[in-house]
Amino acid sequence: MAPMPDVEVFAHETLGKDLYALTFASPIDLRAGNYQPGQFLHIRVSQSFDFLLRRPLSLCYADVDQNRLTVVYRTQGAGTRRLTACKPGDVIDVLGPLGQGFPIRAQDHRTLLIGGGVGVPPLLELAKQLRASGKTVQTVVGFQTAGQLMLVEELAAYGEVTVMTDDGSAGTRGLVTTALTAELCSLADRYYACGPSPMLKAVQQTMRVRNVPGYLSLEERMGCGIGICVGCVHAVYRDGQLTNAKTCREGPVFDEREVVFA
Amino acid sequence: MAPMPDVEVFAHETLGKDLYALTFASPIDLRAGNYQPGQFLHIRVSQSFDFLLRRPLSLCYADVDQNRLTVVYRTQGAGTRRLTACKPGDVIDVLGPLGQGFPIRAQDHRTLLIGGGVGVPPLLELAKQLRASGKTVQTVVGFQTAGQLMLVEELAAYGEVTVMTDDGSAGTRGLVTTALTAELCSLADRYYACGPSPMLKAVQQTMRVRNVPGYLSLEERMGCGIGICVGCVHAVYRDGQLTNAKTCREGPVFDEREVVFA
Amino acid sequence: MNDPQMDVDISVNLLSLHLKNPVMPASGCFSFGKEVASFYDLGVLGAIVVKATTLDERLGNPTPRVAETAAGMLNSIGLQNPGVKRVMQEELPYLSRYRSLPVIVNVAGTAIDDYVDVTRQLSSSPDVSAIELNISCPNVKCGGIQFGSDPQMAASMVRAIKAVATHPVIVKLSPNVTDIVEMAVACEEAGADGLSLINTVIGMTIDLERRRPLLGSGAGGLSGPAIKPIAIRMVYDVFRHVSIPVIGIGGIMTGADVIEFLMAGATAVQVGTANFVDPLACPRIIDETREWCVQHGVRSIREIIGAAQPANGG
Amino acid sequence: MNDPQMDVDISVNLLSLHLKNPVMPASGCFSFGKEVASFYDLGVLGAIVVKATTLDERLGNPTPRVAETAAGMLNSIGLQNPGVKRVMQEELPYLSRYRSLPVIVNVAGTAIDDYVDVTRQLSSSPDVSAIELNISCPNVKCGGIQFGSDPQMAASMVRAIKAVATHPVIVKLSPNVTDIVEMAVACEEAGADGLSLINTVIGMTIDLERRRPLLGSGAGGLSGPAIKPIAIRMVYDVFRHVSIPVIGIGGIMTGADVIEFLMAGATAVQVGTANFVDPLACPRIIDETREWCVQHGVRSIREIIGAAQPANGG
Ligand SMILES: Cc1cc2nc3c(=O)[nH]c(=O)nc-3n(C[C@H](O)[C@H](O)[C@H](O)COP(=O)(O)OP(=O)(O)OC[C@H]3O[C@@H](n4cnc5c(N)ncnc54)[C@H](O)[C@@H]3O)c2cc1C
Ligand SMILES: Cc1cc2nc3c(=O)[nH]c(=O)nc-3n(C[C@H](O)[C@H](O)[C@H](O)COP(=O)(O)OP(=O)(O)OC[C@H]3O[C@@H](n4cnc5c(N)ncnc54)[C@H](O)[C@@H]3O)c2cc1C
Ligand SMILES: Cc1cc2nc3c(=O)[nH]c(=O)nc-3n(C[C@H](O)[C@H](O)[C@H](O)COP(=O)(O)O)c2cc1C
Ligand SMILES: Cc1cc2nc3c(=O)[nH]c(=O)nc-3n(C[C@H](O)[C@H](O)[C@H](O)COP(=O)(O)O)c2cc1C
Ligand code: FES
Ligand code: FES
Repeated sequence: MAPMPDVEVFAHETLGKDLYALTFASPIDLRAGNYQPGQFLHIRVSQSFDFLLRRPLSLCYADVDQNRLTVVYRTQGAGTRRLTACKPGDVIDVLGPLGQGFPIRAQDHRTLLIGGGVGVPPLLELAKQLRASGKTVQTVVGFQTAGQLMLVEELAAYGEVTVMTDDGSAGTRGLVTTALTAELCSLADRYYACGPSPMLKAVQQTMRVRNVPGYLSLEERMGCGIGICVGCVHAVYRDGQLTNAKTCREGPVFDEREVVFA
Repeated sequence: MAPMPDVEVFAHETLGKDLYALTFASPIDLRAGNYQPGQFLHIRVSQSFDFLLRRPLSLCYADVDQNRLTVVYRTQGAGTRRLTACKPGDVIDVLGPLGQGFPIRAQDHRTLLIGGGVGVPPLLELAKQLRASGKTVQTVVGFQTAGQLMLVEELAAYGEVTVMTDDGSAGTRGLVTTALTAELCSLADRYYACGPSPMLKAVQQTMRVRNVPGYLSLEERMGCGIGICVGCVHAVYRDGQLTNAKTCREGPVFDEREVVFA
Repeated sequence: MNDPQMDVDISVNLLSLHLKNPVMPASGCFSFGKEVASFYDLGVLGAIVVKATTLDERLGNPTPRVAETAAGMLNSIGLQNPGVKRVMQEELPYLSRYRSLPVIVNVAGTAIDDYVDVTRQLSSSPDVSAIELNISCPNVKCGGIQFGSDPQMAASMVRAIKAVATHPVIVKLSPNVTDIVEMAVACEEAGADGLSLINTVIGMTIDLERRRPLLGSGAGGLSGPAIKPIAIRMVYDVFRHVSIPVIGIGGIMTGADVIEFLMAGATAVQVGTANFVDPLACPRIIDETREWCVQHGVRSIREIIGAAQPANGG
Repeated sequence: MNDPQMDVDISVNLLSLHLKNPVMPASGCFSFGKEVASFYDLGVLGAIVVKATTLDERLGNPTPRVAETAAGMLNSIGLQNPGVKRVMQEELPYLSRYRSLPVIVNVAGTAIDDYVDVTRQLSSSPDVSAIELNISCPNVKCGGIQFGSDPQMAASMVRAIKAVATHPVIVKLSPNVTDIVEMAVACEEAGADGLSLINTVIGMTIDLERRRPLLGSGAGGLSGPAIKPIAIRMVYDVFRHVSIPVIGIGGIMTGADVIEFLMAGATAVQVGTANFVDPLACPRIIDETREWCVQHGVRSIREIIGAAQPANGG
C-alpha cells in the first residue's frame, strides 16, 4: 500500500544564489531501510493546475533518526521557483523515494564519485553510505562557475573532493573528465556518476578507456515518475537488443554498460 | 491613469458560517470621494490560472479615515473558498471600485432599502451615506434561513430593519416582497434593491404597484468587469428600444424603469 | 435529499459489461496496471484500459516526450509497447487476478491489416473484455489518425475489425476534426458497439532557450483539465446523434468532473493525466463520485446520464 | 549578450503596416478601445483590433455568456455590436487620436453579402487600417463558422471581400477544423493578405446544480492559457505552408508567450483573455517582450520570427 504523500516541511534553507535545501518528513519509515542513494522524490510544487506535473529531485540526505529527507535544488523554471515559497510547517505532496538508486557493492574498496551541476546532490547520501560500509570515497564535481558550487564541504566529510569549473573561477578550469586522469582512475574499483547527459556520455567514454566499471544516473523529463506514462525513457542495450527503459522505474541509475547515448 | 491594483489586506474576519469580511487598502484615495455605494471591487482570488477571472464583490463599507474598504462575502464555489485563505499582510489584486452605484437624490427624504442574500452587503455603505445626507432609512432584508443572516445589526445603526427568512427560522417567514406592504411603502420616496434576479423582478413589480421609484442592482456573471468583454449584459429598455446594457459599466445599479426581466 | 447513510448505486452497464462504477483509467495513462497495483487494489476500478498495443514492438518517439502546459500536458510517446504477442503473454494474464475487473485493450497500428491482425490475436484471449480501437493517436506518422479524421476511412476500419472481433468494439475518436458528430455516426453505422472520446488535442510548446519545439517529435497530444470543456462539448453533441454508449475522457480530476461527463451524456469515463499527478487518483475520484451522489440524493448514478441534454430539461 | 542598456528594436512590419511592437489586443477582448483608454495610453500598442462588426446591430446570446474553466474561459457573446454604421460613426473616430496606431476592424456576418456590405462601408473609412475577416466565430448559429471550416467556402468569401476591400484583408481562422493548413492555403490562394489564428475552440461546461450547460447558449468558445499549445502548433504548421504573414493568438499572458508565437512563425500577436484578467496586460506584455530581447541579446525582434522552424535549425 502506498504511503501518505502529504508530509510536513521542517526546514527550507538558502544555500546560495538560486540554491535551496528542503527538509521534510519522510513519506516512508527510513529505519526500515528500503531506500537508496540515487533514488528521487517526486514533488508537487503546488496544488495549482499551473503545475500539473510533479518535479523529480534526488534524495540528497536521509536523516534516519529524525525520519527526515533533504533535497537540494537549483531553481530552473517556474516550478522550482514556486517551490521556494514553501515554509517550515507547510504540508507538501511528495511521492517516493522512487526508482532504482546506486547499488553499493560488497566487493568494492575504492569508489569514485562524479557529479555535475544539479547532479551533485545524490552523491552526498551516496558518499555517506559508501563510507558507512567501509569504502574510500574520492569525488570529482564540476560546475559552470564558482557561484554554482554546492555541497563541496559536505562531500569533503567523506573523502577528497576535486572541484572543476568551466570558467576556472573555482577549483581547476575544465570539465570533470579533465580530472579523470589515468592516475586518479587507477585508484577506483567503481565509479558513480550523475549529471547532464553530455557529461555522462563523456564520463562513460573516459571510464571505459580507463577500464573502471560504474553506474550512471540519467536525467530525463518525467511525467508520472512511477512507470505508467512511458515518457522518461532512455535507450539501453539489453539482452542483445536496443530498447527503451523507463528511467523513473528501471532507473534513474543504470549500469553504464547498458546505457546508449545518441 | 489606473490605480495600482495590488493592495494590502488588513483584516479577514469570519462573520458566520461561510461568511467573511475582508478589509484591505483602498486602491483609490477615498478622500477624493469618487466612489459610490453599490459599486463593486473586482478581485483576483489567486494569481493561479485555476482562477483566471476576477470575482465581483460589492463595496460594503468604506473607511475614509484609514482609506480602507471592506467587502462581505459568502463562499459560493472554489474561487471564494480560495479567497478565504488570504491573511492580513497579504497583498491581493483588486480593481475598483467599478461601475455605477446607487445615486443619492437630494430631493428624497425617506428611503427604503431591500436586500436578499449576498445582495445585502452594498446596503450597508448605502445606509451610511443616506443617513449622512439626512435621509431616513428603512431596511428589509431576506435570507433563506437564520444561519445565513448577515449585517443586520450593522444596518440597524442607520434605521429600522425587517428580517424575512424563507423558512421562518429568523424574523418573519416569507419573501422580502411579503414585507413590502402598502403601509411600509407609503413611507418611502425611493427604494434601493440588491439581490438575486427573481427577487429583483418581484420587487420591481411590487414597487411599481406601490408607485415608488427606485434602483435595482443586478447580478450577472462577469468576465472583465470593465466593459470590454460584453459578457455581463442585462436587457434594458432605453430610448424606446430593447437593448443589452453592460452591468459592469452601465450598472450594476440601474433605474428600475429601464430594467427588463425575462 | 442529503442523508449520509444513503445507499447509492454507482454501477453502470457498458455494452455487455457491468461496471461497479463508471471510472476506468485511460489508455496510455496506466501502462498495463502492474505499477499502480503497488498503490491500491485495482479491483476497485470500474474497468481498466491498457496501453495501446500494436502488432510488433515499438520503441516510440525521441525524448523529451512530455511537457507541462497550463492546466495540462503534452505527450508524444508514440505508442511504445512490446507488441501484441508479449502483451498477451506478459501483461494481460496478471490482470486476471482481479475477478470482476473488465479489461479493455486499446489497439493501434498503421494500416488496417495491422489492426485486424492485432484484434484477431486478442480475440482468442480470455483476459480481454473489450477492444478499444485507437484511430486517434496524434503521435505516430501515418498512424491511426488518418482513420480518425475521415469518416469513410473510419467506417472501413470499423467494419474490418468487427468482422474479426469476438469482443465488443469501442472506437476512440480524435477531437482534431471539424465535425465530431459525423465521425461518431460513421462509426456507429459501421457497427461500433461504443465510442470513447476524446483522445488528445494536437498541440506544441517551444523551448525558448533552444529555439525549437520542446518535444523531441515536435508536436504532441494535449491532455488534462485544459481540454475538459472541449471533451464535454463533444460528448454532449455526440450523445444526441448516436444510440451506442459514449465513454467520456478529458481532464477528469475529481468526482464532480465525472458527474459533469455523465450529465453531458457519457455512460462511463476514463481518467488519464490525473494518474500521473496522483497515483491514487482513480480511487479518490470514485469515492468523490459516490459522495456527490449521496450529497445530491442521487440513488442510482444511471439517473444522471444525459441529464444536461435538452430532452431531459438540461 | 546581456547588456541592460542595449537598444532593441521590437517593431515589426505587418502587411503595409509598421507596428512599433508586435502586440495588439484581440477582437472582442477590448471592445472599441475607449474603456481601456482610462487605464493607459493606447498609443503604446502595436495596433488595435476592435470588436466584431456586423451589418446590423446584434444583441447577442442569452446570459450567462462567460464561464471560467481550468486556465481558460468560455464565452458565448454572440457578436453583440451596434452594427457597422454606428461603429463607423460612434466608435472608430475616437481612435484616430492615436496617430500611429493601426486600427484593424473585425468583420462578421451570416451570409457573404453581409460581409461584403460591411467591408464596402468600411472601405470608405479613413479610420480603418485593415480588415480582419472573422469566419470563425463559434457563437452564432449559421454564423461565420461554416465559412471557417470549409476551404472552398472560405475561398469564395475571401475573393468576394477582396473584390471590394480597399484595405489589406486578414482572415481569422478557426481551430475547429481537421486540417488548418488546408484552410490557410485556401485563403492565401484566394487572395488573403494575412492570416490570424486562432479563434476560440468550441467547448462547454455544465452547471451541476442546475443540470444544464452553464452558458445560456449551451456551447461557447474556449480561450486563455489552456489553448496556447493548440494555437502554437497551428501557427507553426501554417507558417511553413504560406508566404503571407501570420498573426498568432491564443492564451498569451506574458512576454515569453509572445516570443513563443514569434518563434513558431507569427509576425505579430493578439492578446485576448489576458485583458480581462488584467486591464494593463498589453503594456505589461510589451515591456516583458522587450525585456526578453534585452536579456537574450536579440537586437531586432524580427530575427526570431520562425526561429523554431526546422529550416532555421529549430
Ligand atoms: C531523477 C532526477 C533527479 C533530479 N534531481 C535534482 C536535484 O537533486 N536537484 C536539482 O536541482 N534538480 C534535479 N533534477 C532536475 C529537476 O527535476 C529540474 O530542474 C526541475 O524539474 C525543473 O522544474 P521547473 O519547474 O523549475 O522547470 P520548468 O522548465 O518550468 O519545468 C517544466 C517541466 O519540465 C521538467 N523539467 C525541466 N527541466 C528538467 C530537467 N533538467 N530534468 C527533468 N525534468 C525537467 C519539469 O519537471 C516540468 O515537468 C533532477 C531530475 C531528474 C530527472
Ligand atoms: C456586482 C456583483 C456584486 C456582488 N457582490 C457580492 C457580495 O458583496 N458578496 C457576495 O458574497 N457575493 C457577491 N456577488 C456574487 C459573487 O460574485 C459570487 O458569489 C462569486 O463570484 C462566486 O465565485 P466562486 O468562485 O466562489 O464561484 P464559482 O461558481 O466557482 O465561480 C465561477 C465563476 O462564476 C462566477 N460566478 C459564480 N456565481 C456568481 C454569481 N452569483 N454572480 C456573479 N458571478 C458568479 C464567478 O465570478 C466566476 O467567474 C456579487 C456579484 C456581482 C455580479
Ligand atoms: C502519456 C499519454 C499516453 C497516452 N497513450 C495513449 C494510448 O496509447 N492510446 C490511446 O488511445 N490514448 C492514449 N492517450 C490519451 C488518453 O487515453 C486520453 O484520451 C487523453 O489523455 C485525455 O484524457 P486526460 O485529459 O484525462 O488525460 C495517452 C495520453 C497520455 C497523456
Ligand atoms: C469574450 C470574447 C469575445 C470575443 N469576440 C470575438 C470577436 O468578436 N471576433 C473575433 O474574431 N474573435 C473574438 N474572440 C476571440 C479572440 O479574439 C481570440 O481569438 C481568442 O480569445 C483567443 O485568444 P486568447 O486566448 O488570448 O483570448 C473573442 C474572445 C472572447 C474571450
Ligand atoms: S515518468 Fe512516467 S514512465 Fe517514467
Ligand atoms: S464583465 Fe466584461 S463587459 Fe461587463
